[in-house]
Order: sequence, then C-alpha cells, then structure tokens
Amino acid sequence: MGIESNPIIRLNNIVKEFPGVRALKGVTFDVRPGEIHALVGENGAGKSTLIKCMMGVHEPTSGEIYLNGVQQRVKDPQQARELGLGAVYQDVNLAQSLTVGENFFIGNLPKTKWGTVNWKYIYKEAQKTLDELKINVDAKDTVRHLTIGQQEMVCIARTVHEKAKVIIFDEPTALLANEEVGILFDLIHRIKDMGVGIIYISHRLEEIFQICDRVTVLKDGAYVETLNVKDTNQDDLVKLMVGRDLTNMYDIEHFPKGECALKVENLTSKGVFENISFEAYKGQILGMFGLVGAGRTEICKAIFGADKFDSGKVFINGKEEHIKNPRSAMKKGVALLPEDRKKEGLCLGLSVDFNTNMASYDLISKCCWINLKKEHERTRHYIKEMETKTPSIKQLCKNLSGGNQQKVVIGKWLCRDADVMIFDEPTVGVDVGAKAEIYKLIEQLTRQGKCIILISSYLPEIMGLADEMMVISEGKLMGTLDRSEFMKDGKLDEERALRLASGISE
Amino acid sequence: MSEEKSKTTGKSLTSKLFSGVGPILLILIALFVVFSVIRGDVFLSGDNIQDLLLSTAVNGITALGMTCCIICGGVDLAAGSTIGMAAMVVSYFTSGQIAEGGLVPVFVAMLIAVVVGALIGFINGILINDGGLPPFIATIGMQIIIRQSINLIFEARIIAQLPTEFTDIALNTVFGIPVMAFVWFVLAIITWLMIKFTPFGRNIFAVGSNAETARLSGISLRATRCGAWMYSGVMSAIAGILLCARLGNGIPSTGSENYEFMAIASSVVGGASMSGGEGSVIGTFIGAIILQTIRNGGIIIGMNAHLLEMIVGAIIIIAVLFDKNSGSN
Amino acid sequence: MSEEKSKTTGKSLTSKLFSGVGPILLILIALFVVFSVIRGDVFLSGDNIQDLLLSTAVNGITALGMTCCIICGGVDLAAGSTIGMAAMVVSYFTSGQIAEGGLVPVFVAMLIAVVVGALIGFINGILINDGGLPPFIATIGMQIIIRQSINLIFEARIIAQLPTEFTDIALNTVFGIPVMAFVWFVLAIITWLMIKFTPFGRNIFAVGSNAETARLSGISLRATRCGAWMYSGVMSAIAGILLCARLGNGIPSTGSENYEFMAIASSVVGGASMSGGEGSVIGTFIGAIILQTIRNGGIIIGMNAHLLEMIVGAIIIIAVLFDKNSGSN
Amino acid sequence: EESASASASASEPAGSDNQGGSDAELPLDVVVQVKATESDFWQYMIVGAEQYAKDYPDRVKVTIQGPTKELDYDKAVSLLEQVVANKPDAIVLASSSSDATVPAVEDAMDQGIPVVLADNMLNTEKYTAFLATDNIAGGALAADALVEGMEAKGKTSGKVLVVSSSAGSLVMEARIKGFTEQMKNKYTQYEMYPEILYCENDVAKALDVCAQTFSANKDIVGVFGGNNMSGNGASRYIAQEKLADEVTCVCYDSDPEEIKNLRNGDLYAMIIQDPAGFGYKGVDMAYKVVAEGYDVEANFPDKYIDTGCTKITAENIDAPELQALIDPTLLKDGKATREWPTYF
Ligand SMILES: Nc1ncnc2c1ncn2[C@@H]1O[C@H](COP(=O)(O)OP(=O)(O)OP(=O)(O)O)[C@@H](O)[C@H]1O
Ligand SMILES: Nc1ncnc2c1ncn2[C@@H]1O[C@H](COP(=O)(O)OP(=O)(O)OP(=O)(O)O)[C@@H](O)[C@H]1O
Ligand SMILES: [Mg+2]
Ligand SMILES: [Mg+2]
Repeated sequence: MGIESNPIIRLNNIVKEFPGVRALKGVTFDVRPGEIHALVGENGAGKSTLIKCMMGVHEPTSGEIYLNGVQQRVKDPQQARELGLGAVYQDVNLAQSLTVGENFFIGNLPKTKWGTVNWKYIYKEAQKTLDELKINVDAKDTVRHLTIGQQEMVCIARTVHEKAKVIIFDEPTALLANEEVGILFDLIHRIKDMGVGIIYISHRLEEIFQICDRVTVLKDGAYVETLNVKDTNQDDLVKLMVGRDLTNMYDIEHFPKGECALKVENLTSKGVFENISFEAYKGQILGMFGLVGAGRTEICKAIFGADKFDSGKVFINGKEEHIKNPRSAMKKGVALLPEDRKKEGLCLGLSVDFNTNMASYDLISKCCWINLKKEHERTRHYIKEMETKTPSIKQLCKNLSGGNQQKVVIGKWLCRDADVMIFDEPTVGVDVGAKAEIYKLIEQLTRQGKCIILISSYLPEIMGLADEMMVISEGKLMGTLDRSEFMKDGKLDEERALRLASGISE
Repeated sequence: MSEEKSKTTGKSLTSKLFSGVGPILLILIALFVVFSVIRGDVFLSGDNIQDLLLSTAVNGITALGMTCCIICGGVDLAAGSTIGMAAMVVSYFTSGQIAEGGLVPVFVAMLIAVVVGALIGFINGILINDGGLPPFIATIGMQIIIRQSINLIFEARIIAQLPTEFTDIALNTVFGIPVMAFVWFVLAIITWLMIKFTPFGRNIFAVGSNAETARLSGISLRATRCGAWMYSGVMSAIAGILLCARLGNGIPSTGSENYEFMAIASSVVGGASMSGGEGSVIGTFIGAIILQTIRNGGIIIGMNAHLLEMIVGAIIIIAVLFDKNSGSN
Repeated sequence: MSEEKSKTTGKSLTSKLFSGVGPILLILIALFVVFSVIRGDVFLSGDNIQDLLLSTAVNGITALGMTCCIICGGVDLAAGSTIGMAAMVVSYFTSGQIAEGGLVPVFVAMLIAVVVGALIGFINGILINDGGLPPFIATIGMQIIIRQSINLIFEARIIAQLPTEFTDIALNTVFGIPVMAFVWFVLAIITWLMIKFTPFGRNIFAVGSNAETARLSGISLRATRCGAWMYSGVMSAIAGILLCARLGNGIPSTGSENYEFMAIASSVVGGASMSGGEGSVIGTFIGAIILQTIRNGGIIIGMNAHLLEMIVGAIIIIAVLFDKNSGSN
Repeated sequence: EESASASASASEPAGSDNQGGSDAELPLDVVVQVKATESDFWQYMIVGAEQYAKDYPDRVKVTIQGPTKELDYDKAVSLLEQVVANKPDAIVLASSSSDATVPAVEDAMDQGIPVVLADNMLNTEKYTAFLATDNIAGGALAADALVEGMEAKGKTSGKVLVVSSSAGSLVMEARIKGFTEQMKNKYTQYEMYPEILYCENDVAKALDVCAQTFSANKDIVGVFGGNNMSGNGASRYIAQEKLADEVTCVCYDSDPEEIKNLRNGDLYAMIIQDPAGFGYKGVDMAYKVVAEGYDVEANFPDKYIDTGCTKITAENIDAPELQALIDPTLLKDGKATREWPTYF
C-alpha cells in the first residue's frame, strides 16, 4: 500500500463562496495512490462542494489544486476528466433518454474510421465493464427504464471504465442494499489495488472502518482533522463531526401495541407485488426490509393512492377505505415520505417555506385564504426543531445540501399530523447527527400513538428501530419477524432477515 | 420567485411589492426618461398616458392568465383565439344585426362569452392533464380548432351594429382612468391576491415546479391545471370582450396577431420562467407596460414602424437577459 | 424514443426503421385509405402524389431542423422568418430587377442565403446558451427582429425577375420526383445519419435529455446548442430558397404563416418530446406528410376550408394523444 | 413637427373642418396612416402620398404611419389615437376596420383636424372626405372580364373558382360579393364552385389549394383571385401547369408576378385600383381643405370620391400612361410619371 508515497492530488486551502453562503473555508486535503480516503461531515459541511471544486464544476474562490505535485487550474469537467479525475456524484443523474452504453461514452463517443459513432464498440465495451462488475444491466437499455439502484451502479461502472487515477464516490451506498454494497466494496478494493486514489464520502460510518485508510473530517465548511482510520473509532469520529457525543442512536424507546391503524389484505399489482397482507398498529414501528427492486416502494405508493393496484383491500382504523389518490389518503390520515426526494419530495425551485407548507395549505387557510403568519411560524418551528441548516426560510431548496433537503420533506409531512406515516428511506444521505434526530422524531411520533411504517435497505437501521419487520422479496411477503425474533440477547440476527430478503424461504 | 421572496422580509410595502422586479422597473424608467427627453410634451401628456394604459389593457389582461399557465409549467397558445371567440360571442348576442335590440342584454352576453372562455380553458386543462399532451401542443391544436370554429359558426363574417352601451365601455373613464385600464388594474389585483393568498395559487406554483411532488403532496393536478388554464381562458375572454367593445364590431380575426406571444413576452419580461414554478403578477404588469411603452413612445418620436417592432423584439431579449443575469447574482 | 429503441433490436432494416413510429404510420395509412375510398381516382393519381410531396417539402425540411432543436430541449420559433429572410436574400442577389443578370450566380446566392440562415441559428444558439434565455423567448425575439429586418432592408417590397434557372428548380423532377421533394428526402437521410451516427447528433440528445449531465461529461453545451440551432437555421434557409423558387418572386411575407407551428407539429406528431431528449427523423418525416395529406385530400374531396383546418388542429392533438397512450404501454 | 404645436394652439371648435384653416403654417404636417406597412399595396399608397410631398414641398410634410400587419386592428387604433394626440394639421387614413377607429377619428374632427378616409369607409358622419374603389363594382368588373376571357377561349360553360386571401375582411367580402352576384345573375351558364378557397395570404398555399382543386375538378374554366397574393398564386399555377388554353384567370390588384403572367397570357386581366391615388389625392384633399378652405360637400354631396378601377389586359398593359398606375414605385425611382386625376 502506497500510503507513504506522494499524493496524486492535493487541495490546498480551498475556499468557496456562494451568494450568502461560505461553503468552504480553507480546506486542505490530499489523496495518495492506492488509498481510500474518506471525507466525512454533517449535512452541509461542504463535502459535495469540495469535490465539485476538484472536478471543475465550481470554480474555487481561492486555493490551489496540485496534481502529482503540479499546480493545475481545473476549469471544466472535460479537463478534469482529461487529468484523470472521475466522480460518481450524489445528485447528478444520467442522461435519461440515452442508452446505458451511450452514457458510458457521453461527451467522448468513439468513432469509426468514417467519423461516425461506433455503436458496436460502445455496446461491447460498456457490456464488458458491466459484466466485469457483475452488474445485471443491458448496455442497450435506455437509462429511463432502470431503477435508481441500477442507475447508480451504471454511474459507478462508467467511472471505473474511464480508468481514472482518482475516483470520487459521493455517498455511493445510499441507494444500495446490502448485497450490492458488498459488490461495490469488492469493486472498490479492486480499483484501489490498481493504484487508483479513491475519495469516499458516506454518512454510514461503519463503512469507513470497513474499507477506508484515512479519514478527513469537515465541519461547517472548515477543515477539522485528518486521521488514520486504524487510529480512531466511530465515537471519536462522530464527536469530531458533530461536536458532541452520540451514544447508540438506534436506542429508542419502544411502546406497547395500540389499536390496528392500517390493515392491508391481499394487495396485488400484477408483476410488481402480489398478495401482500399485513397489519400496522398505533405506537409501533413496522419495518419493511428488502433488496433494491423488491417492490416496497410500490406497495406503499399503492396504499397511499399514488399508484393503481389490481386487487386487495385497505382498512384504516378498522374501516375499509377506497383510496383513489394521495389527497384522499391524506384525508384519511395517511402520509408518505417518498424515497426520491428530488423528484417526488420537493419542489427544488421553490423556497423552504413553500415546501414545508405545500401539503397542508388547507389546514392554515380559511375560506380559501392562507394565513401567511401561520405559514411562516410553522416553517420556522420545524427548521428549529430539526436544526435544518438554511440561511432563511426563503432559501430555494435546490441550494440546500442533501440532508437538509430531506429534513424539509419530513417537515412537510409533520405539518399534516397524519396517523399513519410511511417513511421510505428517510435517512438516505442524512448525516449521523440528523439521523439520530430523525430517529428521535420517529420515537416521539410513536409516543404520540402514531403508526410508523419504515422502509429501509439499511439493515442496522431497520433492525435497530422496528418493532416488527416485514421482509419483501420480488414483490412477495417472505415473512414477518417480531422484534424478539431478530433481537437475540440484545444482538441482531442479520442472517435470517437477509436470507428472507434474498428470496430463500424458511 | 420575485414575488415569493418578497413577502417575508419586513420591509415597507412598496419595497415588498417591487423587490425582485428591480431590473425591469429600471428598463421601464429608462424608457420613460428617453421618451420624455425627446418628446416629453406629448409623451407625458395626460391624453397619451391614458392612451398608453388603454392600449396596454388587452394584452395586460391576457398576460395575467398567461402568467398563471406559465407558473403552472405551460403556456396558453389558444389565448388569442379565445379572445377572438369571446369577441364574436359577445357580438353575436348583442348585435342588432342578429336580432332587434340584441338577443340578450349586454351583461348576459358578456357572461356567456366568459363561460365560453372558461370552457375552452377547461378543455385545454383536460387535454394537458388527462391527455398528457405538452401544453404547447394541446393549446396550438385548440388555437387552430377555435379559430376555425369562429369561421364556421359565424361564417367568417363581421358582425356589426353592436349596442352603444356596450361599445361605450371602450370610451368611458372612471376616476380619470379608461374603463378598460381600470378593469385591467382590478383583475391584476385579484390575480395577485389569488396567487399570493389562496391555496389554489400556491398549488399552481407547486405543480409548475414539480408535478410529481405536488401529486404526492395531495394536490390535485387535474384541478390545478384545469384551474390555471380556465383562469387564462376567462382572462382572455374578458380581454376579448373589451377588445370587441374597442373595435366596435365582431371581427372574426380578432386576436390573431401574436396576442399569445405578446402575453408570453410580457410574463417572461416580468420574470416568469418558461420552465414553470416562477412568475409574478407585478412583473407581468410592468412587462406589459414596457412592451407598449416602446410602441407608444416610438410612434411619438416618429420612428419607422419596422424599426420600432424590431426594437420591441430586441427589448424582449434584452429584458430577459438582464433579468437572468442580475437575478443570479 | 422511437429511434432510440430501434437501433438495438436485431430485426430487419424495415422493422428497425419503423419501430416506434407504428401509431402514426397507422394514422397515415388510415388517411390514405379514407381519401382513396372517397376520391381515389384523383387522390392516388401520380400527379397528386407529386403535388403532395412537392407541397410537403418546405415544411418537411423546416421540420428536420426543428426536430434537432426539440431534441436539444427547445424550439426554433425563428424558423419561419428565417425562411422569409433566405427567400429575400436569394431573390435580391439573383433578381434581374436589382442588377442585370443578377448580382451573383444563382449558386452563390443560395450559398449566401444558407450562410445567413446559419448565422441566425448561431445567434439563437448564443442567446440560448450564453444568454441563458429560454429557447422559446430567444427565438420569438429573433423572429420579430428578422421579420422586421426583412421589411427594413428590402423595403417590404416584392422582388421579381428571378432567373428561370433558379425558379425552374420548383418545376423539375429527378427520377420522377419533384426536385424539391428530392432535396427533402436527401436532407432527411442526412439528418437521420447525423442524428444517429455522429457524436454531434448524440450530443444533441444528451444535452436535451439532461444538460447538466452532458456538461459534467465534458460535452460543450455551447457547441451543441449553437450546432442544433444553426442546423435549424440552415434547414430553414434551404426551405426558404426552395419556397422562393416555387413562388418565383421574393415575397417579404414568405414563411410568416405559422410555418414554425407546422414544423413543431410535424416533429411532435412524429414522436418528438417537447421536454427534450426525444425525437426521430422518420417520425418527423411521416408527421409532415400526415399534416399535408389531410389538407391535400380534404381539398380534393371538396371540404370546407375552415372545417379542413379544424381537422388539422384536431389531428395534431389526436396523433400526440395516440402516441402518448400507445407509447406508455 | 414644428407646426404640430402651431395647430395645437389653434384649437378650433368642433365641426369647423370645412373652413379655411389658413392659420396653420405651411408646409402642413399631414399624417398618412395605412392599413399595413408590410404590403405592396399599402406601399403604393405611401408612394403616392410621398410623391405629393415631393411635388409640393412647400405645401405639405408627410409622415407615414401604420401597423405592420393588417389584422392588427388593436394596434391600428392605438396608433391613430396617438397620431391624434400629436395634433397634426390633417390625417389621411386607410383603416382596416369600420368601427374601431371611429372614436379617434371623431376626436380628431372635433379638434378641427380634418380626416380624409381612404379605401375603407367608417361608420360615422364625422370625416372630411372618402376616397375609395367601389369594390362591389370592381368585383362585377372582374366577372365581366373573366367571362370575356373565357368566351375568347371558347369556354361557354364550366366551373368558376374564387381564391380569397383570408376570411373576415370587409373589402374581400365586397369584391367576392360583387363578383359572385354578377356571375350568378348575369352569366348563369357558368357554375360557381361551392367552396371559397383561402390562401391565408400565402402564395404557396394558394398554389397548393389550386393544385388540388384543379386535380379534382377537371371542368374548372375560370378563376378569380381576390387580391394580389391569391391572384399571384392562381396565375402562377396556371402558368406552371400550362393551363392557359383551358382556364382563364382574373385577379384584383397587381404585383410583379401577375404582370409577368399577364404578358405571357396566363393571366387574362387584372382589376387594379389606384392606391397611389389614395395617397396622392388624399394628401391633396387634406391640403386643399386646410389651406384653401375647400368645401367637400359642395362638390361631393356624400363626400365620396370614387377613385375607380381599371381593367388591365394584354392590350393595354404597355400603354405608357398606365405604367405608373400598374407599378407606382416607378414614380419613386423617377422611371415613370403620370397624370393625376382631377376629381376636385
Ligand atoms: N449552488 C449553491 N448555491 C448556494 N449555496 C450552496 C450551493 N451549493 C451548495 N450550497 C451550500 O453550501 C453548503 C455545503 O453544501 P454541500 O452540498 O457541499 O454539503 P455536503 O457536505 O455535501 O452535505 P450532504 O451530506 O447533505 O450532501 C451548504 O450550506 C449548501 O446549502
Ligand atoms: N420505471 C420503471 N420501469 C420499469 N420497471 C420499473 C420501473 N420502476 C420500477 N420498476 C420495477 O418495479 C419493481 C420495484 O422497484 P423499486 O426499486 O421501486 O422497489 P423498492 O423495493 O422500493 O426498492 P428500493 O430498495 O430501491 O426502494 C422492480 O422490479 C423494478 O425493476
Ligand atoms: Mg453532499
Ligand atoms: Mg424503493
């Protein structure tokens, strides 16, 4: 391992200012060949901004970038690529209407001797890389038809294919399930062995201890410290990031079962999920676990009236309800926090204020007249409650960091005060501090007697929180485990859940 | 955006109202200064200011509805033909040529025209929401259909002999303001209130910004879209009624010359974003005045008609450029 | 999409070419059947098919450029005025009225007109990319400016006395096909090849699909956008040259009557998506033919002109509805 | 422009339009507003008006005004309102609508600014004089010419087609009415094609609609093009398809294409109006009324001056005295001169 060798890339005293926001306040950071260097920090600490400066997406306000000891000005992404820098961004999608193969070569399409696009080569090469990485995607498929998880894998494969000298991963596991995380880690190790420098950004700290060599901590845009991973531990890291101790965040209070709030009978949507039946109770957290593409999102969307289903019954508070659309679901007291916050959770071009209130204007208006004072009060209340980092309630959501965006979405649904709340991957891209807050919030909601349905692909989270856990595989309910069944002597029995999730019945 | 932002800051009412429309207000002031310096005696005369307001009213009213559609993520390219349809409907029902003394009282005829406008808007909304058509295409299709319906139904003939109580609308003033301009002001205030203080107004922003998010937040896409295009249909119908009073006849081709484009230009010059979720009534109001001021002033200083129209085109581009670039800083 | 998908499947060439355009091909066939049943003797005659192709050519060519702009995420509303400008430029440089025997040889005059078209496209591209203007607004502004430039430069007068070697283009045929239609076919094939097989063509899709991704992948947005609108400018200029040859005179209002809308309608009927990243040359080709077939057949069967145009409007809506709903299954 | 303020100070009482307003300074400030600047026909009227100013620079100074497009009624009204607000010495107006501009015209007359109307009559009594073609008579003349041409070709029966520019235009309606009634009443041996074809003022569309209608109806023997764009397209179609032996074409107004087709025998006749005369005589009238106190009603009780139509065929197309009538722009370049009619 070339830990002691010269860095491939070194950032010196990088400062980046946005109008009204100083996102980076002099960050110094380097990566050596063959090392995996983690970058951690709370939401809005400036991680994404730092790598965007490195990749020529943003121009740093001041500071220098050295590549192999030579100072470089990275003026655009094209140049970054030529310099051997590759990135898998947290928030940049693929070109949706192009094929997977084309996305591999976008901006740099291979040509035949006549100067036309060499399609054969494109598909052959792309497929080769996909196969090597065991990604089960056809290079000729249109990206639009892939799931988010698959798209993410395609993004990674593309960067690997470009044979970059430095590869940046910005929260690559956020949308992946355990199995895929394993594949990804294998992959990262292989790349590392090739002598590539890797920058790894994640809010899942245990991953850092699993694969990283060094870790740099950012806080509020400022550089805090760089440590060797083997010289530190999770608690110390959290303390550096958050500035305070966080004891076991999954350690929330559990409450006794209340009445049945939601009952689903034989819910079926052909080809997506079949014969799903379950009950969820007041004061309880019902976990829904499964691998990516298992169909959990679709089940919940069907219950919420956002998707159509073919047959089955939904009972709310013991009464059968025919829910036609999200509005009628909301009227019956059901809320859904969607998994893709940018596409389904937020109006990115509108303010925090607007987004917080948009699902509940009817609650703060009289005779079609909105009470603006209440609107602002509520927004301020939830910003304070969840410690959302935003310069003002008028800030546009697109200018917030990923984690803070998620907090806005949660705020929106808290405004509605629903009885049954479905959280679909609520902590994706959320920092440890905020995660702990979200868990506390969930705890508080169950204390108030609300019924929570929690979808997560992140096993520690779901096992830590759920009172009961449903495991879904390929649209079928594989089994429901009680907390007592997966918590044996205070330890989690991960194996059983994973076996069910992979479709192996008991 | 402009409007959105303004409302929380604790500044005075004026600064609240005009924050965000700064750049175009500057353009408007610049135009006034230029024309006043060259021919202030005429340009600033009470008569001319009345003329300016009167001749802006039709586009100003159409642009109010257009702004709603743009905020909602689309355009209403049927606005001009709705103007024409409303003009013909109101003429048909009031003309002494069709029936002695008109078929129905003027007021009822106006109501019918407004209902027709709303109906057109409703069809647009359904085509866009339930048919999934891009608003551009749905409303171009409707534009053609409405324009040709006018020709078919009214046999492409001019309807004359409108009652003077109707045509006088275009001549009278209230508080020294032409009635048409007064109606425009009132509708602008109503639209502003609607956009700022009603859930429907907010829903338009939500749907225009991100329809899927809006749907999952319990907002009815159908109600919102139909509402926005119906509002535009109603505004266009009112504009058509007033234009008809001004023209004194029901002319089948009323509203055919770029009325949509001018309404869109007014909205966009006023800060509305063609990608939806952004727009302000005050901006649109100023935008409409800017476009008419160029024409008005240009004629007063004796500019060549073609050159003048060319400048209108250039100002549309410049105003939006200006807005974009001062907005991002 | 239509095109996108087709290329991978290992089917025969025909099925490759036409996969994805199934629904509109059906509409076209239905139209042919209807008109053939009613007046097949006239409608299917060689003369009429020639006429049909000839009269589709101008819109067909304009629509090719328009499709590129739509794929790239915008529209070119200056297309019609570019047609007019090209027609006037080529007339000015060849007319015997301006100079004995024309100022320059016909070929050079055509080249100049094409360069002017490209230049207009370039300005559009710069306004859209560097100015950050929505394509709709940038090209409306340019439309007004170009149209008025024509009036100013050429004094809004018809230019006559064009050389017959030029005007004959519209009368001659190659392989039994009118030259104008032949040019259209050739340009369609060139455009198809460009879109499918050149990096530039693919970049248009990438930019229209997701400009930010394209930029991060190192695609030059400026080059791609300027390229797309320049292509549209060049196509419009060629359309304008041919139209001018057909009209035999340089008429200042050439290309002003909804030429843009028809080009957009052809593209969208052919499956292009107004939100960008989607569109096919074959679809556009068929779309253009559909729209002209209705008019052609409608007049042959003696339909009322207004009713006929109304049906054109309805078909635009229906074709897109049909395409949406069969496409999503 | 200096005189604008001069006449503004001379705020005469209403109805004094016929008295000698000799207090206005010479040259008079006369505004000529046309229906559309973007059209050859209205450019001809402008040429006429400017020619008068060229002939008598000491009498008038002419300013040209008008919307770019004819259908833009709203803009025409605003324009006129502003023109009136500018207080010129006189206005010559070709208005595209009959009522829309009435208030502004009445306003001008009330202020003592004479308004001479051209081409299109307004629904008011308050105007100084009206110079126009009798379009119904012109349409009938077209019918006569068409029949003359058809008979010369030995076509004594068959269908007759009308190509119009666009629906809903008053002058087009009048011409087509004049034409159709003459055909139906006087020449019953011919059959009118039941649908009017519209070309939306687009020559390409005129070509297309002719092509399809002719393919479907082999018995068409005559075509009437209602304005220059429709006539241009119709005659061009006949020229292209070499149908001149079978089909006779007559059209209203002239343009270069029509002249060419007339010479080649593809167009039988043009019915031309005198747009330059509208301009020249309109300004002349304005001058006479303001400066010389000319009394219109004494000479023309209904204040109407028919500027007449002229039938142009291959016989008289080269007559030197008609050259400037056929193409008034020749006046501008000094390539031709003409005698102006002495109506008054
Ligand atoms: N384009 C922008 N305009 C204004 N402010 C911005 C912009 N981009 C980022 N910021 C701000 O810069 C700060 C850093 O954001 P960044 O996205 O880098 O955080 P992050 O560390 O990646 O957070 P997360 O873990 O939530 O993704 C935040 O306060 C954010 O609001
Ligand atoms: N746009 C689409 N087109 C085709 N199939 C789709 C599409 N979206 C989802 N699917 C399919 O629907 C099923 C469920 O997908 P989804 O990823 O939403 O499930 P999930 O259990 O919520 O997974 P995740 O862990 O990502 O939340 C999968 O088989 C997926 O392939
Ligand atoms: Mg980030
Ligand atoms: Mg999911």
